[in-house]
Amino acid sequence: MTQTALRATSGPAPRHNSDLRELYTQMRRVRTFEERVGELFVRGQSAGSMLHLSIGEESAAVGVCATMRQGDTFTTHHRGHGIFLARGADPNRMMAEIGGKETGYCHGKGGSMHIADMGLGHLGANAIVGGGIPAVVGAGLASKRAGKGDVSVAFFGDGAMQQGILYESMNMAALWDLPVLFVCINNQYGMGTHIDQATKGRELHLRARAFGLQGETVDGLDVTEVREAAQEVMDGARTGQPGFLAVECYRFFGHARMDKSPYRKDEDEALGRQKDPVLHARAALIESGTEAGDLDALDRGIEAEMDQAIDFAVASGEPPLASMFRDVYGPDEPEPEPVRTRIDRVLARE
Amino acid sequence: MTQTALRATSGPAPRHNSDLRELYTQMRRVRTFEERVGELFVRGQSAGSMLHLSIGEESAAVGVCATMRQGDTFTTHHRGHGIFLARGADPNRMMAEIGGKETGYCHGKGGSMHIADMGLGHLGANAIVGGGIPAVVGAGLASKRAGKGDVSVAFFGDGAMQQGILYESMNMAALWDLPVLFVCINNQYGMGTHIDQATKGRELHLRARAFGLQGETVDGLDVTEVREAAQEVMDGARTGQPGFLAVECYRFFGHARMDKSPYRKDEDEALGRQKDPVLHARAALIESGTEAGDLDALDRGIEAEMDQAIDFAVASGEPPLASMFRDVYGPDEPEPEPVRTRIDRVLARE
Amino acid sequence: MVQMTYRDALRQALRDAMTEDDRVLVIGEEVGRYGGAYGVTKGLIEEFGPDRLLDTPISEPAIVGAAVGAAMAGLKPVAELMYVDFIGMTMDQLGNQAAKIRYMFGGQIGVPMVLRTQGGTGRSAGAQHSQSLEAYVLHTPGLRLAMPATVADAYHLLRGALRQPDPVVFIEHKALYTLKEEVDLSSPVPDWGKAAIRRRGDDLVIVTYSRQVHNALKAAQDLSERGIEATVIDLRTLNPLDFDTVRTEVERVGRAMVVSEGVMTAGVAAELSARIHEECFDFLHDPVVRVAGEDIPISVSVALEAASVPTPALLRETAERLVA
Amino acid sequence: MVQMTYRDALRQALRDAMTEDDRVLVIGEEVGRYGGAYGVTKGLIEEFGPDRLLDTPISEPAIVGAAVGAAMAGLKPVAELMYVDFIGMTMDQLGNQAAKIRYMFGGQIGVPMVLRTQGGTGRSAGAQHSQSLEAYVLHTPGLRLAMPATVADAYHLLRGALRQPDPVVFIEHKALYTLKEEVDLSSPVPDWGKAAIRRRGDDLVIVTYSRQVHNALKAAQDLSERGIEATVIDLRTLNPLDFDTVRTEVERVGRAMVVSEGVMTAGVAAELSARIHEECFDFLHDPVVRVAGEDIPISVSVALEAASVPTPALLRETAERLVA
Ligand SMILES: Cc1ncc(C[n+]2csc(CCOP(=O)(O)OP(=O)(O)O)c2C)c(N)n1
Ligand SMILES: Cc1ncc(C[n+]2csc(CCOP(=O)(O)OP(=O)(O)O)c2C)c(N)n1
Ligand SMILES: [Mg+2]
Ligand SMILES: [Mg+2]
Repeated sequence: MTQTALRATSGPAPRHNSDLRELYTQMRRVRTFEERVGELFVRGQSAGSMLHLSIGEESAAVGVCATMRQGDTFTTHHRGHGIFLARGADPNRMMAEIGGKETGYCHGKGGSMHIADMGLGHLGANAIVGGGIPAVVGAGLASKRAGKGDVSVAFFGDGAMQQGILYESMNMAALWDLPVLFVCINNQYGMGTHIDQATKGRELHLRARAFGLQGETVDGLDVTEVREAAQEVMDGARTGQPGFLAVECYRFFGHARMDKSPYRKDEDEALGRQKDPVLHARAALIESGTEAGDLDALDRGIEAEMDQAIDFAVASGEPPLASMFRDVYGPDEPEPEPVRTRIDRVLARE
Repeated sequence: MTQTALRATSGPAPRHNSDLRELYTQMRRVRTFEERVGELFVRGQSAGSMLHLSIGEESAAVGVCATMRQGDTFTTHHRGHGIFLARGADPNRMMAEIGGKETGYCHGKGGSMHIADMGLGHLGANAIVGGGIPAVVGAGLASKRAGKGDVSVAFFGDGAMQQGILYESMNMAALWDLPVLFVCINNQYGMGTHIDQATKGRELHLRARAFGLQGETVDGLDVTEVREAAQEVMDGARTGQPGFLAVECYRFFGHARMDKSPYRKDEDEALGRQKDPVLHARAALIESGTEAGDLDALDRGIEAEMDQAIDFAVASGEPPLASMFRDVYGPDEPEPEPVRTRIDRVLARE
Repeated sequence: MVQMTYRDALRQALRDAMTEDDRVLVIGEEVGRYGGAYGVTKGLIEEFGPDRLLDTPISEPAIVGAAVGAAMAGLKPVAELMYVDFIGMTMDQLGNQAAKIRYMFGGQIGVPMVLRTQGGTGRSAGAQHSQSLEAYVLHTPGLRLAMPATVADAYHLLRGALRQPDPVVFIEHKALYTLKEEVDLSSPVPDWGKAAIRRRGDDLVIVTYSRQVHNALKAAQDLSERGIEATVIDLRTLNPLDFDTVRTEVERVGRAMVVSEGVMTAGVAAELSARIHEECFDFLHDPVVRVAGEDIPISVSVALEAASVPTPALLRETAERLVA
Repeated sequence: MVQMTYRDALRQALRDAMTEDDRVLVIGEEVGRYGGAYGVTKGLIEEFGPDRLLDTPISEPAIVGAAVGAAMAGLKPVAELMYVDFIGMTMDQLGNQAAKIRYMFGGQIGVPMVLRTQGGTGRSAGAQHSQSLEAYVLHTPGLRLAMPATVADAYHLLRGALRQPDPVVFIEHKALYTLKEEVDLSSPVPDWGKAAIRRRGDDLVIVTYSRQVHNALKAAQDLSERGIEATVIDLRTLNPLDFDTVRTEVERVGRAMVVSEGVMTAGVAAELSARIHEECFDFLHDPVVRVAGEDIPISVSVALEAASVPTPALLRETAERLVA
């Protein structure tokens, strides 16, 4: 199932049922993963006070990733679980990494905000708003040279639209005709700040166009629409016309685990949560003939998958203390000297 | 004469002759200052290997400054002599500062790229491309609070259109409805790089508009047109609608003193230099009845003024060595301890 | 005397400064409606309104740059950087602008702004949210640097920072916000620029600041039970640096250990160690020992994070061996 | 043996690396058509074309960020920062990304990029174009740091930097570009990570790097005429730091002076001084003396600029007094 996204090609998006079902499945996996991840905390197994759920944004992750193919690379922001999953990540290793465990993608050093997998082209999540964006310019340079049509995609939030480095990166991508795609997942909030309180020019794609990119905005309610819009800019990017896509959605929950969103009204939140891409896809499936029971079974399978991921993470051990000095530098380089060793030397006088 | 800019109010720009004559005068002063400043080098009196002449860009400095009034503040880039002069600077103290002399605006510490005068609202030139831009957001905040309608203007080159901090600053100015104006003096080059080699979206004002500013571009050949365009965005800024103005001109000479512009063709350079705002204004004056001899006399007066500035700078002394430790911190703070004093203490053991 | 947290003392300092001087304004991400990522500014927007507490876009370079311009234009901005880890985005505005404007412009004007931020480990926030980067600031002439360890200092140093004519980087420690102490905010504490001797002993001097003051005091307590008495100096401000207090104590005692949570190499501990050796050489029985953060990034793993910075146990052991 | 300038040696290193490995590409402002602000890359675009020498927009943060991405994607980028003074704009991409990626991602991938830049005084280029900011880099685990003093090292260290698995900040000195020396580029120099003893004497050890190596050698010459013989150690790379060579020499001689053009407080000289004191304490007759840049910004005035950093005369005097 996780291989689907990788197999997706760049042809037009068929709108038939089995296709939507696949998109639904991926979105449901993201949703369930995110619902489950909190349990790590409950069980005292999560490292990291910072856990950012992408519930409500599943169509962005799944819709865009459905247009990606093997060889493509990407970076994400701090709210990147869904993107990584949609791109084929192993929930076990993700959950373990979020728990700061040895079996995680980064051996427990990175955590939720610094997860990466070179095998899947994931050049890394980032805890710096906007921090992962320019890397796709460099990856795009490499792709362009290789000439295989691989695209590098930067995923980020509306908050990164306020970071100068995005505009520097878009300018470079446009100037050099790079196979690069900038995807803004506009969930309306940067922490407690609504986008209207952070930006005046609300048509974000116009900014990209002013820099010479192909820029579009799409509503995130319907994942097939997201995929279609993504396909358009992705096709451009594959042929050296860099693109920008803003996906309009809503952050269902607080910014991070402890945030109960006191800065927004319950009514507004309820309204926002009506834009639910998972339920929307489910309804569409049912409308076009899928049995609800069939989908229930699918959902339960996914729940089992994610429960197992939790168990895997919980059963995994902490990284050994000695691993602390590993991987600061390349594998053949000496490790940094521990402070204790240095103290020993100072005190070892006779 | 230098007070004119300060007296200029924000009314509509009259197009009659005496008005153009004043604009011409200011432009000629800038031109002559810049032509003369090189002499400091010849006479071995210039500190700073970095001297950036604004010849060809006089209409931007003079046209925009003509819409500024007392109380307004501004920052400039490294090519800011003309702007500062047009705003009322004393050529003597400017020349002395460029020479690194004690009598200069900054007592010889700043030099050409770090000249400032709080009395004239000049919050400083900057040797960091884009470095002075965000300061106008803060100054604009202060103006908005004071409620006197003062505007803060950031002057910068086309190169700064590639710096992210510009977009962050424009976003803030728009968001907070600040009395701020961003003026891009587009002389087509950033060092040896033509703007077409640095940016794809060439309609720079569209970028500003995408951030919610009033954005315009004006040709820099005719200073009255520049002033009119500036007046429009300036009027907006005075009432809390931040603006952006790109002035299209041509950098007549190399980037800095040693640069002979081998990266551009002689023909192109000749063509570029045809866009000469000073000659254009002169021709317009003559056409509308001014005697050439009259203008010659005016020009000679200006030459004398600038010669005197050179003499002033040459006659001025170097700052005293002890001034080195002054003004790192506020006037009542102890000066940093010289390295020699610290060495003395280390070596003064018995 | 009141019981108060470090967080509340910081808020009180802002409140008092804003009440006394309406040029003081707070500008940063989430400082208004949200009340600050660590809750320091909570409630202030209700008291002072959105014109005094400016919620900004997520634009660190421009936040610092705007504060520079505001300070030059006569306001007293308290800019907030949510994590000191983001200082790298702002080092140009801080180091090339704020720090140098007075000097480059020949003393015409200063930049009286405060950059409040917080750093350090303790919440397993990972490599980009757990650093102690004060050495970058200390190495930049023109920037003052304050790092409060106590609740009283949270209040008084922030008030002091707001009285400075020059830019002050004010670094809180994320693990101290909930620290509660009895304080009398009106009672005198050491002046701005003066170190505090938090404990006095004759066997060694521990020189430190910020959270490590507490680690040092814990270690000193344990040492005392083993018959070793340590002096603990809390530097409070690193620029200005009150080296006179350090010198006097080290010359009196003859042994010193310097402690910093920042990574060891080329960090604050290096400066302190160099300076003590240079100036107190003839009084030292033993070399000054540096205890500091490991020369590695911080892991999100709870275990690795904790082991990456000095612990009270490490301080105690090291002190014991030094004195032995 | 050829006569060659530092500038030409750097260009030769780039040329040879680009010829050997077509993944090497140069990316930065004015590196192509213009040939580099200091002429280092002149002519390379004719040899290797605009796809190997990328003239970038004036976007330092994104230049470094793009190099990070390019390195992760399998290229070997040599990014250029025209002045080290601009490093403040890039410290996030350098310190939070390039330096930490290997670690945060559990060793999955490294960032084998080189950031070439230049620093120092000597052209009265003012406060924002004359700094020596290597201490920021040295204090950032994960970043390697090389600072060549000689023509041979300009070549060999740059070749070495390009062989590293990790990001290397490579800082040239603007006053050295025209330095001409006889060199045999094929002949062995000390390995990457090894210091060079440029001169040997028994009275004191001067530990330094970059341009101050030449000042130290000048001072040593004068000292020799006065009967004082100095060892001069050129560190060549600061990370890795070859402290073994320093230790051996200091223990042999018993006196040391450390010299850096960067500002003194919390600078490279502090690290060297702390380390020598710590590890060679019992061998030292006198405290290690730090000679470094003043704790002030650099003026554009020729006279003030020159007086802001260590001169050969200051080194000589200080050494004489130390040995006396
Ligand atoms: C450079 C930087 N500034 C501030 C923060 C603190 N911060 C973390 S997430 C966040 C909001 C980001 O909003 P957005 O980009 O819209 O992403 P979302 O959280 O909505 O997915 C902020 C301000 C940060 N991590 N990095
Ligand atoms: C941050 C930064 N990057 C690079 C430079 C080097 N530099 C100085 S001027 C310049 C070109 C600037 O072009 P532009 O902004 O168009 O101004 P102009 O020189 O044309 O007036 C460059 C790259 C610098 N001073 N600051
Ligand atoms: Mg958001
Ligand atoms: Mg230009």
